[in-house]
Amino acid sequence: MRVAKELQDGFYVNLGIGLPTLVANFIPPEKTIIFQSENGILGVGPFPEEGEEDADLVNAGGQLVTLSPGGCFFHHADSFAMIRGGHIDVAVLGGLQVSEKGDLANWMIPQRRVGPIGGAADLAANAKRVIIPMEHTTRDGDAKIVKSCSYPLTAKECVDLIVTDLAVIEVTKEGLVLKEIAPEWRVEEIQALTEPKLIVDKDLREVEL
Amino acid sequence: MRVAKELQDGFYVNLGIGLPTLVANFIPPEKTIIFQSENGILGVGPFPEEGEEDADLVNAGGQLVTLSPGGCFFHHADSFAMIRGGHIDVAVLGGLQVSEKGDLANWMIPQRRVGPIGGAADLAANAKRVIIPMEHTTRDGDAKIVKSCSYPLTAKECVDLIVTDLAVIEVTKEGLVLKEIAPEWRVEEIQALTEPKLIVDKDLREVEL
Amino acid sequence: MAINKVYESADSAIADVEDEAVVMFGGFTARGTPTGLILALKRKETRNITAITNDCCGGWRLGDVDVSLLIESKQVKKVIASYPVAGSPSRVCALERQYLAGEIELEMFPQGTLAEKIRAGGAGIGGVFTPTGVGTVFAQGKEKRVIDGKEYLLELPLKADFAFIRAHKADKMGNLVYRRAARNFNPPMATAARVTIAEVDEIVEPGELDPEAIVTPGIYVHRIVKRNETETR
Amino acid sequence: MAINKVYESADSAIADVEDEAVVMFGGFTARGTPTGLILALKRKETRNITAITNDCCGGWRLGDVDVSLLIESKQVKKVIASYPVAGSPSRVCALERQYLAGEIELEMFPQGTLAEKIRAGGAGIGGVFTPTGVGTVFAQGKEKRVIDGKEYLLELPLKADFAFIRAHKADKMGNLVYRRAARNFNPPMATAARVTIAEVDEIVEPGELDPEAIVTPGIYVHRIVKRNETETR
Repeated sequence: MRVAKELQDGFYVNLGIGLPTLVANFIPPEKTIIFQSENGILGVGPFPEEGEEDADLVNAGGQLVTLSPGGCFFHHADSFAMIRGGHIDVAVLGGLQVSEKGDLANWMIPQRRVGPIGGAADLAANAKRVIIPMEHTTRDGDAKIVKSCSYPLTAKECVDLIVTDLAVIEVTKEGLVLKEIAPEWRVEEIQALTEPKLIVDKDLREVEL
Repeated sequence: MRVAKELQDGFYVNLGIGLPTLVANFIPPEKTIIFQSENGILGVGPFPEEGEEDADLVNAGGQLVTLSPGGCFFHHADSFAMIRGGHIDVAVLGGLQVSEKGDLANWMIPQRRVGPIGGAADLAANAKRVIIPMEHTTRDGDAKIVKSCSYPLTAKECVDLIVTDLAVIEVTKEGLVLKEIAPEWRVEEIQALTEPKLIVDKDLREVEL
Repeated sequence: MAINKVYESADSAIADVEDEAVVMFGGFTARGTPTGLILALKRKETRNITAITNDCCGGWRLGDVDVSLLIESKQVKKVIASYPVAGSPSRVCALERQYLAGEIELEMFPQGTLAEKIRAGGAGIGGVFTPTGVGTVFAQGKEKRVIDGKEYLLELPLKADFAFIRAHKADKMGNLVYRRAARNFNPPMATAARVTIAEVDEIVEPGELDPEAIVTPGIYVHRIVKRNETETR
Repeated sequence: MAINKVYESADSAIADVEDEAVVMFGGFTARGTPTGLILALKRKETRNITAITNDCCGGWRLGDVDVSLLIESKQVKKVIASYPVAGSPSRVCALERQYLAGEIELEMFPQGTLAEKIRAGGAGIGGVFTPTGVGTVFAQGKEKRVIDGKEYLLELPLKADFAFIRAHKADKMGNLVYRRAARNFNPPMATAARVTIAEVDEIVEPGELDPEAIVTPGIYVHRIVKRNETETR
C-alpha cells in the first residue's frame, strides 16, 4: 500500500481505526515502525495467532492485537500527552472530506446528527504529519477532496498528504499538488473528480505501490 | 510531640524539611499514617539502619529514608498533581511567620535576597489541612505570629493550626483562637509574645503531649 | 492499625451512590471496564446519573458489559464522552436512540481533551489550554487564546462524586496495577473523584506489589472490591 | 532494522549542545542526576546555557555532582529552578554568589509549578491555571483568574533544546525504568525537549523490560549513554 512508503525507519506512527489499520501489513521487514495506539500502547504488534489472544490487549478500534518487543503501556492522559505534545511522527487517519487547505472531516455525517470523535481530533491536530488514505470519491461519485468541508471538521489545516485509489496529493500553502497518479489515469480525469484546482507537480509520476 | 496527635489513622501526610520531619517519630504504633514526600514517594518509612541505606531513596530534604510496605514511587509531575489536587490530608511545614489570617511565610529571609521555595508553596496552598510547628518567637524574641507577614509569603490564608513551644492556636475566620497553653504559662504572657489579638477558647486547656 | 479498604461486594461498595450522582466509568471499548460495579449500579436502580466515560455504545464483543446497560435501563440523564456512539451509522445504540429522541443529554470532547480534563480535575488544575478542537464544533462556546503564535482552547477540569475503575491487582491500601490496554482511562479517573472504587481481579497484602510498578498510588483509592467472576466477564 | 539509540560516550551524546542551549537537568538533591552528562558538558565548555533544574546548590553529600558544577565554571547564564540555593543562609553556593553579584539570571517557580510547566511543555498544553503561588511573589506579572470561585495563576509551558536525564535501565529503543526516588524530574523532562539524552546504569535488549513497568516510553528518548562508573558516582 502506498502509505507504507511514507513511513520511515524508526518512525512513531498512529494508525486510525478501519482502513488505516491495514497499513501495518505493508511495512517491509527492513523497516522498524513503532505503532502507537491511543488507548495506551506504544509498540502495537500484529494481530494475534489463534491461542495467543489476550482480551486486555486491544487497539483503538477494539481489535485484539499483540505487543512488539520493546512495547509498553500507559494510561489515557499520558497517551494523549504524547499525541498532543507532537511526538507522533505520522498519523494515518480515515477521511470523509479533505479541503483545499487541508481541513479534515472524518467523524460525522451531518444527517446522522451524532458521531464519535474519539481520538481523531487530537491526532489530526497534533501529529507531525497527517496522511489520509481514502477513496477519491464517495460511492455516489461525489468529490471527497473539496473546496471547503460541508461535514463537521476533525481539525483544520492539518492534512499533509492525501492518498487515494487514483492519486497522491500533497497539501501545500499554494494549494493541492498532484504528485502521483494511478496507471492509465489522466490529470484531467482526476481533476474532474476533485473540487479544488489541482497544481500538477512538475515531477508528476505514476503511483508506485 | 503535639503535632502527631493531629494525625488520624489512615491519613496521608507530608512532612516538610527540618523540624516537621521529626513528627514521624511520635506516631503511636496503633496509628497508620502514610507519609508522602514530594520527590515522588508515598509511604516513606523510618530512617534506615546501618547497612540498609539506599542512595536513591531520599526524602524531600535529601535525607536517606526507607519505604514502608505498600509504599510506591512516582515522578515529580505526578507527585505535585497529588499535592495540588488536594489529596494530602495534612501538610506539616516549618514557619518563619504566620499572620492573623493564616498567611504563611517560610521560605525566605528578605535580607538574604534569595531563597528556595521548593515544594512549600504547593503544599501550603493545597493540602486539606496545614499545620505549622514552630518556636513561638524568633531567637531575638520577636513575634513570629504577626498581624501581617513582613517576609515573602509561601501561600496566603492557608494555615489551619499553629503549634508552638508555648501554645496551640487555631486559625479561624474570626481570628486566632488560643486552644491550648503550655504548663505554667498564662494567657497574658502568650498574648504579649503574639502580635495579633488572640481569642481565648472557652475550653482552653493545657497542652497535652 | 493496618489500612484495609476492601469491601465485601460491589453492592456494598456502591451503596451510597445516590440519584443525581456524577460517576466516572473507566474502560475503553469494554476493556478495563468495571463491569461488576456497573451491574451493581443497575441493580441499585440509581437514577439521573451523569456518566463520564470514553465510550458507551456497547456491542464491541458479545456479552460485553459497559455503560450502555445503564443507558438502556434509563438510569442516565447525561453522558460526557468522546466516543458515545458506534462508528458505523448502521449500528444504533441506546444512547443514539435516546439522544435523537431528546431523552438524554450528551456532551462530547475529543478523547485527549476528555482525558486531560479528568487529569486536571484530579491534579488541582483550574483549566488547560489545548490546541485540539480549534476550528471545529468542539470550540463552540470556549475561550480561544493565541499563545506563542498558536491557537488554543480553554478546557475546564472534570470531577466526579464517584469513579468506578477496573484494575488487575490491588493491595489492601489501594495501590493498583493494571493489565495491558485495560489501563486506559482508569488511572486518571481514579484521581478525579471524591470516592474512587476499584474492581480488581486479585487483592494482595501491602508490600506484595512492586513499588516501582504501581500505577495508581493508594491515596487515590477509597474502596476495593474483588471481581465476582460468576456474574461478570 | 532494529532501533538502537545507544551512543558510545557521554561526550559523543552531547556533542551538539552548543552555546545558548536551553537544557533541562533531571535530579533532586543530587539523586537521579545525570552526572556523567554534566561532567561531559563541563569538558565541552558550552557557554551561556539556560539550565532548567529543580535545585543547583550542590553540597547535599560529599562528592555529589550537580548543575552547580556548571555554574561554578561560569557556563550558565540563566537558571530556572524551584530550590536554587541552600535552605540555610549560612551555606552560600555558586548560584547565590553569582546572583547577588548580578552575574547570573534566576527565574524561580514553586516546585509543583515547575513540574507542571515541564509536563505542559511535553504534553502540548499551551498553559495551565494553578492555584499555587496566588498572593505571593510568584504571582507577579502573571494572569490571575477566578474559576469556580477559586483563584488561579496562568503558567506557560517550559520546553528545552536538550533534556539530560538519568534512569536506571534503558532498552535500546529508549524505554526507561528508574530506581526509587531517583525518578523525580526525569520523566517529565524527558517529554519536553527536542533531544532527550538518558544516562543509565544498564542497557538491555528491547523486550527485556516489563512493559507494564516502563515509566518513560522510548518515543521520548533520543540518545542513551551507559554511565561510566569510574568518573561519576
